[in-house]
Amino acid sequence: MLSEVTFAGFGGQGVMLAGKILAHAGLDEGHEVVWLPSYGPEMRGGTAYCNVVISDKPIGSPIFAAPAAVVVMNRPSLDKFGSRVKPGGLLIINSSLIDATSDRTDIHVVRVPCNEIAQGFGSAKAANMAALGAYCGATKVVTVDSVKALVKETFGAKPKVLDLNYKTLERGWQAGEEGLAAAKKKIK
Amino acid sequence: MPRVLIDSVLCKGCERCVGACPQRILGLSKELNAKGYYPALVLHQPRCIGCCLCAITCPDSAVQVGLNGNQYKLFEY
Amino acid sequence: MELVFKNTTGLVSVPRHYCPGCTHGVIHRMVAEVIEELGVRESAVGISPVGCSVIAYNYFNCDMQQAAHGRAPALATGIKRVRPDLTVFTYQGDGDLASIGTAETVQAANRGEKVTVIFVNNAIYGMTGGQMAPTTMPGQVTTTSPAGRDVNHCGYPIRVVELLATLRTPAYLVRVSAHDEVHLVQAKQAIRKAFRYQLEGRCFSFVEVLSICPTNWGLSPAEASQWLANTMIPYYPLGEIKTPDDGPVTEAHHAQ
Amino acid sequence: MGEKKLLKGCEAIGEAAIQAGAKAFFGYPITPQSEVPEYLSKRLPEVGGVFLQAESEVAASNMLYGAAGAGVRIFTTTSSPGYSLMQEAVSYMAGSELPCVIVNIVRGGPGLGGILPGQGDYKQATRGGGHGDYRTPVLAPSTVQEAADLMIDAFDIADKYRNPVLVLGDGLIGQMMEPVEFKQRSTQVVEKPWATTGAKGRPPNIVNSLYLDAPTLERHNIKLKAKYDAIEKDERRWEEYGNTGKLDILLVAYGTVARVCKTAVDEMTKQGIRVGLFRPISLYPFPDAELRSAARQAKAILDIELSTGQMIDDVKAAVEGRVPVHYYGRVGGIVCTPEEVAFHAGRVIKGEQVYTIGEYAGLVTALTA
Repeated sequence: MLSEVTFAGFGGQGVMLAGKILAHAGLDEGHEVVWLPSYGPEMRGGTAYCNVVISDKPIGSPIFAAPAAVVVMNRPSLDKFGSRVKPGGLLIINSSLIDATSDRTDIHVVRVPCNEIAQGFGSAKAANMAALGAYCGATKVVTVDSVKALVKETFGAKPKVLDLNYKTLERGWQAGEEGLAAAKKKIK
Repeated sequence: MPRVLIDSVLCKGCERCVGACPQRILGLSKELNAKGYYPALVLHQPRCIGCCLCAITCPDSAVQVGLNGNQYKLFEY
Repeated sequence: MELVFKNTTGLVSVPRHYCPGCTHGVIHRMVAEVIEELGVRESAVGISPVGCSVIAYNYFNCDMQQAAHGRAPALATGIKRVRPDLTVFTYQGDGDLASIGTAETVQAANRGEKVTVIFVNNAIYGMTGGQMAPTTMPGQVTTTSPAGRDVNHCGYPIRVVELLATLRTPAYLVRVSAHDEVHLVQAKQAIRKAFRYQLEGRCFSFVEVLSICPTNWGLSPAEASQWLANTMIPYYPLGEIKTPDDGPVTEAHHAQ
Repeated sequence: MGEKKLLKGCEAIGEAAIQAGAKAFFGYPITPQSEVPEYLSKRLPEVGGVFLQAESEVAASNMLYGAAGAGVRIFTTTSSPGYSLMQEAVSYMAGSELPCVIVNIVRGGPGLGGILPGQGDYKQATRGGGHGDYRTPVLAPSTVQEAADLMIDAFDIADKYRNPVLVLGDGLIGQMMEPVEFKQRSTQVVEKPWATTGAKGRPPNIVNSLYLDAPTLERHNIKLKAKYDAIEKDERRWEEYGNTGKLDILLVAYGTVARVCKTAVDEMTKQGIRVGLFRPISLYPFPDAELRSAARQAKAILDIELSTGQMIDDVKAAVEGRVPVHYYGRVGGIVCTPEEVAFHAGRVIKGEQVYTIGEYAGLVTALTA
């Protein structure tokens, strides 16, 4: 098993946290993991991204020219990363903030309204959980229980926030699962 | 009786002690020491009052002061 | 016969390399006497600088470290922070402390390092052969200011004690002079106080000692003393500029 | 055995130093390693250690000198421009034979450069860096776990030889998170009778690098040389990955780039190419005999660096002209991808002469057009 994903968005959208939770979940399930952030000034307000690799074997490169999956949370991220997805790979687009889509036909494109899902449960701040859920739902790289355990670790102190994140995650998960199934049909 | 003891080997003949002595009892030797300096020496030992200013002002730790009997403490050093 | 003034055990009994009349030797001795009197020779660590007193480590009879030019306060910080039980002092000249090491001096003072700094100000670079120092007097001729220090070209001499006195943290800032026996008696008391404050755990004690350099000033020791009294003291006023607040020592600045 | 924790490289480095018995950290913030002082400012006081943010790297490194001289295990972390400022104290520590550990999380240069990963400090690190005839052992981790392990080793090496030891990472090592397990290990307790701890019941100790007498200084230099000889004999570390024996190509890389190369080796092996990777872990001492032996049956070597060709001189010296040495690198903070490495390795195998820095060839054409 080898899973590579880039989460990209602007600073404050929580892409770093989404990546960290994924990496933690991978570790908890006994895999090798790497979480690699973009760092420096761009983290504050500009585009921020992180790479997460989960594997059964020791991980070589944490950097990849063509990631198997990319989750983009804003338009600049789509422009930057959309074209890089490995053929046959997965592109998850936060349709709440991105009207455009990818015209690539060699990858699976899944549009998930992350902000709207989160907003529906109380706060658009949790959009990153919808994105994380969508990626995990589509790829099943980790189980929903592992992710939930870590969400609890992160937000456990605030029950209301925890509940919101759980629900957003679950809805995102479903959207990812269904979206990928639909995209696969489309490619056929 | 106080007594000024000058180590003529260490002395570099800078004359600071000569200038410091309130009794003007110090001077320089007419003979060079091994390092090529004219070392300080005591010219009138009996007039020494044991104030130690010669020793205090010596940069080369070449002066010590000895005493038989009582010393009048003139100042806090 | 009893010795009423005898050589201190704080110094190694070897001849020192200083020029005739140079007051480094006197200041060495006074610092060593204080170390002996306070009973801290076996817990003292001294730091020698770069300059005429670079090999002070051969003279002090306690553990010594030799520092890069200007960095003695940083070394002192390193030692005192990891071994607060040690009595740490630096011995630095004007080029070392007030030129290349200004940052280390000011910052160590401002952090309130519990160390004692002995600053020997003789208004010239001695070891390298009489070049201009940051403390060289206006109009003073040196090998790099052959027409005399031009304050329009390189500013006025730095008054380090006054500079440090703008800082809130340091405990004890004092300027004394080594040019004659009367002032030496005062200087000794200031050095003793500075070490005592360190032992009390007070933050940063600093003694500037005006000093003569007969060789590079081109004067006899007696003339040099006169020159210091007439030229330097009016510009570098003597006395305690900052003393510790009354009351118990607090751990306000840093806990150890 | 401890449990596996997901840690940033910077945090793992700081924690490993504490596990190794480091009692103090003197440092100055600089990207991309500021997470180390941030972590330690909280963590060191918890274990009774000393954390102090100095006014500059010059001061920080001289604080190390003082504290090391007082016999305490100390370290600092910095990044390229900061390490340049520390050269003064590193040279003095080498001269005074003081042990300490310095981590350089290398960024792009020269000058202020950039904050992204680089390996341009290779020569500075392996040749001493400051003035005078001295060397510092250099360990280059390629994973966060290895960074933690090598930190602990670095303290042991520093104490054993009474010499500064450098751990050379880059922004990737510092910033990435990986699982780390701190192994239970008995940290060597080394007696330091030379330290300035107060001259109680013994003659004074002097920590010093000044020798005004030429024959004495020559003897001191010879003593240091003997120490570096011992280091060169006993402290070589390297890893071989992938295929061995007859090789179409042998990759040579260190640090994070070596990981990229591992992925490239895996991919190329799948395509039936006989390829291996030689990864120096100690950059000084450079494992030259081991590289020579690994290269014996290789048709060519491709040296891969995030610098314009610094380690390549050591690689060439190691193989003594028996194998052609090619070079491919990226600079400015760009990290090459496995695909790039495989592509240029393929060119070498096809018999092309490869000596390329990133898009260098293309850029030069564009600029001169």
